[in-house]
Amino acid sequence: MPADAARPGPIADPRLRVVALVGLAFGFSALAEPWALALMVALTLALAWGFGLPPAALARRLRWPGTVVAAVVILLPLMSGETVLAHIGPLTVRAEGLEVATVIALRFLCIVAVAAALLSAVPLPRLVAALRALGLPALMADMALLMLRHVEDLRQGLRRMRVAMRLRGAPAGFWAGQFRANGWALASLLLRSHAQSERIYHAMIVRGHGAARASPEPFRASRRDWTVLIALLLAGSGLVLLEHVL
Amino acid sequence: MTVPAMPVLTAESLSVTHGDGPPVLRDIGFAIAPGERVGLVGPNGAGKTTLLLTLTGVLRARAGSVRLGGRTLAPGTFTPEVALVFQHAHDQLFCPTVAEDVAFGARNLGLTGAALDRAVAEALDRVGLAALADRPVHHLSGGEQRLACLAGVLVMAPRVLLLDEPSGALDLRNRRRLIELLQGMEQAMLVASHDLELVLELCPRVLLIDGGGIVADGAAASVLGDAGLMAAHGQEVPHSLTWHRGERHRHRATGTVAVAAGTDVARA
Amino acid sequence: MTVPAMPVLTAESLSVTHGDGPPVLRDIGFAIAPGERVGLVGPNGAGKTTLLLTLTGVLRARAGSVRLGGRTLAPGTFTPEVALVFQHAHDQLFCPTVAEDVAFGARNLGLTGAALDRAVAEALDRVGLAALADRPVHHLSGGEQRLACLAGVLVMAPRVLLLDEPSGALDLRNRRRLIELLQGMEQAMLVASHDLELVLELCPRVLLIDGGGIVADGAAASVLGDAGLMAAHGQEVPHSLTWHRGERHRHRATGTVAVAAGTDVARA
Amino acid sequence: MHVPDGILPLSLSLGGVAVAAGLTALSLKRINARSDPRADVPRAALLTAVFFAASLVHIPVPPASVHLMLSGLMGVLLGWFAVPAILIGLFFQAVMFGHGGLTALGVNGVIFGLPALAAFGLTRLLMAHSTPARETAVAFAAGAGAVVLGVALFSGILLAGLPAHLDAAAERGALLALALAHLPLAVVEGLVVAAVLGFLRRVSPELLRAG
Repeated sequence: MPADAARPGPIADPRLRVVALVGLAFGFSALAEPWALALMVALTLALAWGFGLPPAALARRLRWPGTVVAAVVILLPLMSGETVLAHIGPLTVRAEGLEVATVIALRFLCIVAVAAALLSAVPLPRLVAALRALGLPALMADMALLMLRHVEDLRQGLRRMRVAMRLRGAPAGFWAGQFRANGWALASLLLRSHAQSERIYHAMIVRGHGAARASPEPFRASRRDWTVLIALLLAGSGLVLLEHVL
Repeated sequence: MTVPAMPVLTAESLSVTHGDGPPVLRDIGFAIAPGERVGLVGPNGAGKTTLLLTLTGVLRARAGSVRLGGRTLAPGTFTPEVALVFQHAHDQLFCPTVAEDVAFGARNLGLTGAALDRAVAEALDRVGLAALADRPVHHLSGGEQRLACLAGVLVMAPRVLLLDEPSGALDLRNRRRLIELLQGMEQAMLVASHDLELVLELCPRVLLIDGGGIVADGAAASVLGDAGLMAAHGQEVPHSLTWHRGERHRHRATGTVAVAAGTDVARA
Repeated sequence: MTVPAMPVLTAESLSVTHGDGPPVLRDIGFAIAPGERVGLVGPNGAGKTTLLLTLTGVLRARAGSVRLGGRTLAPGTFTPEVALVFQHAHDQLFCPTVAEDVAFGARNLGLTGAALDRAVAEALDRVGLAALADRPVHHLSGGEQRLACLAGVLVMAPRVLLLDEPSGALDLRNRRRLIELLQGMEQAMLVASHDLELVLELCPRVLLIDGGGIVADGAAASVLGDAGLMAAHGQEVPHSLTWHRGERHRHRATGTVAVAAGTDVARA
Repeated sequence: MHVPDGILPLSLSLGGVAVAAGLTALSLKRINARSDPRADVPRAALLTAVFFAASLVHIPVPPASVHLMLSGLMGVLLGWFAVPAILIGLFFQAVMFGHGGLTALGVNGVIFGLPALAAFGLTRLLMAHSTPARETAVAFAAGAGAVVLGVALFSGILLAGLPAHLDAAAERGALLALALAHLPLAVVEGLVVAAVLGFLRRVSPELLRAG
């Protein structure tokens, strides 16, 4: 789980970064007018510059949702609208669909870029602590922390188990028809990881996790943090307000 | 075995069950004096780990109690005075860097700022990991991870250290380093291990448990050197004691060793 | 070390890298004769597990090759002749019952029906687990799990057994049982372990590896007994060899042992 | 099968957040009513990790690929812990890989969470004191049904969120393609849930005390 190296950025406090991200992301998803979208792109570029968006962090975040967005963006101009723009072979490109597709693609890219810019430099356990400080229930914060612990262990455990299975002749590949064997391997992994997850939780409790007198994870928001946050939220909500008033 | 007036840790007729199953521990009683180092040996499944978890208050005993000095330990509450180092370092380490992991326990004691930094630095210094403070815990070697775990509990200034298989998965160099470090500590210790040579070097007194109960409690050399007793509970007499079978006591200080071509070796 | 005309397993100038990193193994070469038992020792991170995985064909060597008798092993193909028993039994066992787990490999070799049942029963019998055939593997003790893993590869009738830390996490009773079982097997073996006493009992020959290369290959007693060599690679001479320092060879057959009050013991 | 950022209008995203928050509050209330609410945290965290990782495993269904959803498994094994677990998994997928999205977190939580609760309810209703054969059938139905329900929710929400002037025939075509692509997945997940449950029932029944 890489935490991308990036400079601290104009907001140091991860709590305020989360608030800024949520505010901007929901704001962006309410925009549709061309001039508003242009301002959204400009704001995103400014943020990416200000927070030092590592290109690798952005690229990694575009890979998974890319297929769904690409499908929507390619299909919409072909399936939606009345104004015919062009014929490409048997296909018809329509203006309304193309317009919606553009809006979706831009909003998607900007939200993902802002998320990468604001959060890629925050270590994940620190992010969990920030969410806890913002009101995430303790039970869910514990689950999140432990989950981060398990992902890598599970991945490695599953890999070793698959190696052991292949050494005993199991065919490679997912459609090899070994649903039962794969299900059993998953269940075995769950069973032993379950014992381990209890040990990990016990180890945390023995060292006072959740103790009443614990000093909370230290967060300090500087005056600059607050200023930048308020400026960003004003910019975002300003865009939304303007679009709906105009 | 006589124990001074006020033991630091006392188990009083502890019985523990998991769920609805049969008892895992039955009527366990012993006391550890301040600074005393006690070995805990016995076959797999004898209940060693369960006992350690019960002594920290993580597991709740069905009957009996644990006392810390004069006070009865309330299960489920944070008891930094009794520190447990887990068998597998990866069960215990979970923060990104060594310093953060060591800070975890101290922060839960309410330490902050300079006091926290000082406590962490002292603990790391104690185990000789000061130079690795900012390293990711997952990049440490097995031996260094074990030391980081130790620092992570020392930072809470415990009075009793419970160690579960401290030499497991260590190569011999790191095992030696750990033994010397533990020998230099002033805390009372309960050391659960299959590594009987380590127990012998570290602990003057040994508890042998099997089937959830204590079957022997006495001087390490006499318990571990009793071939009949050890065999009855699935243990072998450690190599370094097989050389003086027939003698009950081992004269460590003088280095005198009786020779009796060990059958274990001849068998090889 | 002389090896008979046709070794069962040969590593020829193996070099292995993980990804783009520096080589994990460099120019490894050795041959194992049919039925020969060879120990593989070295500090943590020396490349022992990597070597075992390369010998099975799971890892692809960047250079060099593995030969099985006269035939070159093709990485990535199923090679039942070379069987690996993993360090952690839970990486290997995944079926609900012992019998099903043992059957897995045999079934992948194409056995069915009565032939399959017979092969499974034989393998279980071989390791002494016949009575536990229908038990869930996850309810077995550590020692029984290790034996079940062994049965799971024996059922494929391998010619070479690769064992990764076979005594890890075993108590002494189970360790003894395993040693005796392995001593009775006709397969060639390569045994990677930190448990040097086990290596000494099991393997007449030892490979010492460090930093990805073989630094010594010779008779177990002379390699493991060479204090200078062992210390240079982070190892301690096993207890049972410290009693005759200064002598190079140990006369096991006669049981003669030279005495020289071991410094290790005196230090304790 | 995750709705990404940027597609849905604000009203739908916020609606999703509200529904997901309600489901979470209900789940936490049921969990906190137990004698030791923390006891099952390790198990829930473990399955959250499985859920998190599984959605990143793509299974080839030529010509496209689908990924495991595991809603059914989560519901059957976690009961009331399923919704918080799914939301945590989705959050980290969005933050680390952009899989799904932050604004779509609520909507995705509903797409995965409702089928999980349905699978939980189904097994709880039908599995008590039944025969092994019937249990296997119920487990398969829970795993496969959760996929079908999830795909239905996904397409319903996506279509509701897209502009209204979509061609009706094209709409049906896209839906059919999506459903067909996920049919093998439904079968796979049904089989996996049946195998996992069968294994745990034989080996470690105490892990099946969901709810």
